[in-house]
Amino acid sequence: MNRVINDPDQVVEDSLKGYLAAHPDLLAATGHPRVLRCAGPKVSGRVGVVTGGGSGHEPAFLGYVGPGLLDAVAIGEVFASPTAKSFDAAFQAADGGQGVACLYGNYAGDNMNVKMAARLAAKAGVEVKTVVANDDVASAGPHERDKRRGVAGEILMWKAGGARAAEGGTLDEVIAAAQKAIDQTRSIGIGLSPCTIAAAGKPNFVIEDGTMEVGIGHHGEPGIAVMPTKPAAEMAALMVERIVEDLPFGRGDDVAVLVSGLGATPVMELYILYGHVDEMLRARGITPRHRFVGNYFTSLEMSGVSLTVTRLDAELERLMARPARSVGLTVLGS
Amino acid sequence: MNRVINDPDQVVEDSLKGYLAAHPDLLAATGHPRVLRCAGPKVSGRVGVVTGGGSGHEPAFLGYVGPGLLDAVAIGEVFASPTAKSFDAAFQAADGGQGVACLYGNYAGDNMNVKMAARLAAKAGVEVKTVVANDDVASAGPHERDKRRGVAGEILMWKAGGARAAEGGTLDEVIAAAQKAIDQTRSIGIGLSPCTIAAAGKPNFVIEDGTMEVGIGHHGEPGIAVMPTKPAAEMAALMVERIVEDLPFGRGDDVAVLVSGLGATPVMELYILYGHVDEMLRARGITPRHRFVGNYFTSLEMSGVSLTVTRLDAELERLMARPARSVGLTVLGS
Amino acid sequence: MEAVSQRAAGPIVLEMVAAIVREQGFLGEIDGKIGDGDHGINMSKGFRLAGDRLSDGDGLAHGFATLGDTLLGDIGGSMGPLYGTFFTEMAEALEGADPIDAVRFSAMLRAGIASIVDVGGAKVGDKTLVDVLDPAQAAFDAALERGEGFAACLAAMKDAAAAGLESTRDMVAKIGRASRLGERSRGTLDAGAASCNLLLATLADGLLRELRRGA
Amino acid sequence: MEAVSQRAAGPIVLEMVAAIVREQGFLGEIDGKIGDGDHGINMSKGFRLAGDRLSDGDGLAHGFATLGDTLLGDIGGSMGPLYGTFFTEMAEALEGADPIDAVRFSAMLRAGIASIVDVGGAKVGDKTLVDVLDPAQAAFDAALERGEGFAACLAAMKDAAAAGLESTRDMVAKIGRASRLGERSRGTLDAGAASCNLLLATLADGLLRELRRGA
Ligand SMILES: Nc1ncnc2c1ncn2[C@@H]1O[C@H](COP(=O)(O)OP(=O)(O)O)[C@@H](O)[C@H]1O
Ligand SMILES: Nc1ncnc2c1ncn2[C@@H]1O[C@H](COP(=O)(O)OP(=O)(O)O)[C@@H](O)[C@H]1O
Ligand SMILES: [Mg+2]
Ligand SMILES: [Mg+2]
Ligand SMILES: [Mg+2]
Ligand SMILES: [Mg+2]
Repeated sequence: MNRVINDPDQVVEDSLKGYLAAHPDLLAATGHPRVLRCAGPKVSGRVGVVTGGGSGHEPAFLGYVGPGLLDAVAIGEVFASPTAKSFDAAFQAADGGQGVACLYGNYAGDNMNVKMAARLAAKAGVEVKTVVANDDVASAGPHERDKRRGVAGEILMWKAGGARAAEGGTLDEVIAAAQKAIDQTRSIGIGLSPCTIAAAGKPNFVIEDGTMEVGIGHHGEPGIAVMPTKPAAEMAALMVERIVEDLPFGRGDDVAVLVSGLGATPVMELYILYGHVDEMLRARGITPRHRFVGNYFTSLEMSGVSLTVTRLDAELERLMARPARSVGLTVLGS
Repeated sequence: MNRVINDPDQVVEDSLKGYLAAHPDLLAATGHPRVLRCAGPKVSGRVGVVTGGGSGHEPAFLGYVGPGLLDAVAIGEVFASPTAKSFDAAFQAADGGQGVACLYGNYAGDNMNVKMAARLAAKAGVEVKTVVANDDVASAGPHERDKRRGVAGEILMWKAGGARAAEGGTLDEVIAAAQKAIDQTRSIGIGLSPCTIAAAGKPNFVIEDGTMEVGIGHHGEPGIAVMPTKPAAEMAALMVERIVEDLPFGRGDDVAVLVSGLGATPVMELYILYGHVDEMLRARGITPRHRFVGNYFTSLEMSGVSLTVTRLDAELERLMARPARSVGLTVLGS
Repeated sequence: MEAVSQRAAGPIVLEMVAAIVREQGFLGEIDGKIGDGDHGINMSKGFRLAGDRLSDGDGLAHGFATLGDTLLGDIGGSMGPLYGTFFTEMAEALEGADPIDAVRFSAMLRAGIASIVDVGGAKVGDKTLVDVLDPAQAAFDAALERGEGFAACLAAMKDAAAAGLESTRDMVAKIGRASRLGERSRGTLDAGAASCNLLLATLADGLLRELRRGA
Repeated sequence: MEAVSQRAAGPIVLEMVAAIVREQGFLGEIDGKIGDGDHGINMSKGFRLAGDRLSDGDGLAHGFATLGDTLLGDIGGSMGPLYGTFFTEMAEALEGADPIDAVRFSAMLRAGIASIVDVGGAKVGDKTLVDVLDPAQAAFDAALERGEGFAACLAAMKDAAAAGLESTRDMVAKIGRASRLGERSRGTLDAGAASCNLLLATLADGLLRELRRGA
């Protein structure tokens, strides 16, 4: 392990200092050291949108705080859920009197901490409703969708929810938009090398060189198959097939597509994969209307890729196109 | 080596397909397979801005093509200069009758190919003037600045030149702005692990785990010192010192700061470094007015960071603030 | 009627902290067999922090409230909310009860367990700390119903907790990290059950001592 | 007056391609000692491509133009522009000259060398292909000035090129990749000089053969 850190137990604190110094136009500190909110005036007269999760996935989660996206974020240790009090503080920071939509990923710790935090917030008079992302098709079968993990599809859920909140939607409308976005979203990842939590000092899982782990989770959770590494075109075919069959997407569908690197994959390779994905989707009559390629949701320095596809109806198309500004994602108004 | 590729000799072709499919709003093909231009109408009535360089540095170079930035780019093999004809074709693609500014980095191959290409273009009636980036302080002493390599500082040179061209500046004015930008820019990198060109199949240099190569080049060129890996705060001190002494920056200066990962460094660590850099600059009375932290100029999956600082006068400040849109860098109008 | 004052019971919280810190290695070790090996670290980090925030003379309710608050505020992951709500709810159930008798203790335990089940959704047999808590509560209440005294109820609870822990050895994990192993999770104690047994035993031992001292 | 027709000289370009492809391994090997070992690959990739684009009956000027064009169009790095401009300029200098005599050959060589120096900026003694080209040109011109025939001039050039290559062995590289090694670059032939000597020797041998055949 050879890294740009100080004390391995302080990586989250240290990086938050850098975030605040680098982006004072987007991010502001709160009374809670593990909660950041959108810079500028406090949310008022509209629904607040919040997420939270473990660190090490940057730009997720805090990189999606900004106008038209998230209002506040709860920040956990590397790969560990934020505390219940952090979520609660994020709710308070994002509350503008119209309630808070907490849009987060399906992990045991996050589920429990959000639940606890919602109770604490309710006692303080803040109404919180939740949407739990479960876009990772590899993490459980189609009949156990409630067991599936949330992965990079969360970004499109945040985009939909954030845009609906910016439009002035009610809490129920924001929740409905985010829920629809994630219901229409499927993701799958392929891992090519493990990553190391600095505080642990060594990888906590193994991927042999020359093999790929299909369906790997964002913390290295085992996937559905380990096989010899395939050419990019075959990786794309495998991923597209699994995703398209799961929803199922069909001829005439408009979609948003997001290809994310897991941290150490050369950017040019993400585009190699995207080229194949685009071609394969179009061959099925599916049209990528919004396209995102880059390191949008990472796992430290893991190498590999994830593919996310969201089916768009008129409302989701409108919400995707709405302007938004953040470290990780900027959409210009048209 | 475990990668998302097909034929290792086709990685450039394959990734360009993906770029064109993903960003039809920003990038368009030209008659030359290794030249892309800015989507939309051809440059007309203003100076065209061009760069070019080897692949593997994405989002550089092609990721900075877009309104307010570059008009066309010549694309080489991985870590190899584009051909003279590619540069020439890029000049033709960017020419709108007012001449072309070619803003590129100081590498032997690029120097020669640009020179040849400028001759070819002159024969076709296109006037080309050049600025050669030499921001890497570690690549030669202060009295041999013409031997220094161009690294991530090129991005700020492109921003200045692209903005000046968008303002309607003459070729000499665009060249002057870009030249000033790079003259006021200093960079230095630290390497923590090597990278592998897919066609070669194994790393062509070595960095021992637990050691860092200070002053490493963007292709793994040897730096000025190999030493045990230091904490992030000491890395920052080392880099800031070297840069500030070289220009020299002083109390009251406004600067743009860019921290770029080399490919495999976790994003949170780039922010750890930025936090220290910001603090150290401010302690010297130097104010970061524009701040960029991310994977802006990479070297495949090399791990490590580079720091770039540009001193801003009123003109450069204005040019940095002008709107621009591209895959790698978007600046919103204010 | 057997009872222990808040104040006399207060120091037991520090004994629980000490027990967790002492057994950190053991807890980590059994979590390592079918989990990710961090249960000892997670628990001792939270308990140590809470211990630092307690002072001499704090009563049991205050101690539990501090524990709950610290776990919820400083420990992410699953242990924070599970044990956090457990102690928070038990503290609330003890509010205004001084001294604490067997009836109150039973109500307290019931509130704590209910909130763990509510937050975590685990059932008996899932190979979690619920497999310690549920039989412990049942044994305590059965003794109480039989008309036994506080001390006897506590002794019954302690035995049932230990048996509950042992029962997890043959279970297949149905929830949490270990559930991914399926059949392979059989044959090992559950880490959360082990920490829970340790906490209940330490609590019972402390109260038994105070009951004896008060008698 | 000794001269060779464009058409008769044309096939020599293919012989130069064959020579580079044949010596690819050797060129790579010496580049590997003080450079990055790709000189053989770079050269044979470009020359092979150019060879594919030539057909029977193409004259020497056309052959050189194709070589120059291919190197400039398909080979990045340094070899593309250096050898590319070399052959392009030589092709232009041969334009309209049929047959080619010693005076024209000298002018051709001068144009080619001038453009390499212009593009690359290397001087004699820098340990590059200029250390082959410069003495080769000087020997050719000296022979011409002494009033010797085309064949004798070519023979003088060939010997000087070989000596020029050998002279690079003791030089310290001042330019290009190998210059970073400083003193350590001494003791090895220069790769570019080796390919350049090979090209000049093949060209001289081909022209000598045609001169003999024409005589
Ligand atoms: N939903 C749940 N309800 C009750 N207990 C649970 C639940 N999930 C996990 N546990 C308990 O948590 C223990 C593991 O705790 P710990 O190792 O600290 O957390 P993690 O599993 O996140 O690493 C398990 O042994 C189990 O007893
Ligand atoms: N500026 C220059 N002028 C003339 N020749 C040069 C120059 N730079 C390099 N060379 C020649 O190029 C040769 C190396 O070529 P090659 O290995 O193909 O390219 P690279 O150095 O980019 O790997 C050297 O041996 C030297 O003869
Ligand atoms: Mg854990
Ligand atoms: Mg654990
Ligand atoms: Mg070489
Ligand atoms: Mg080379």
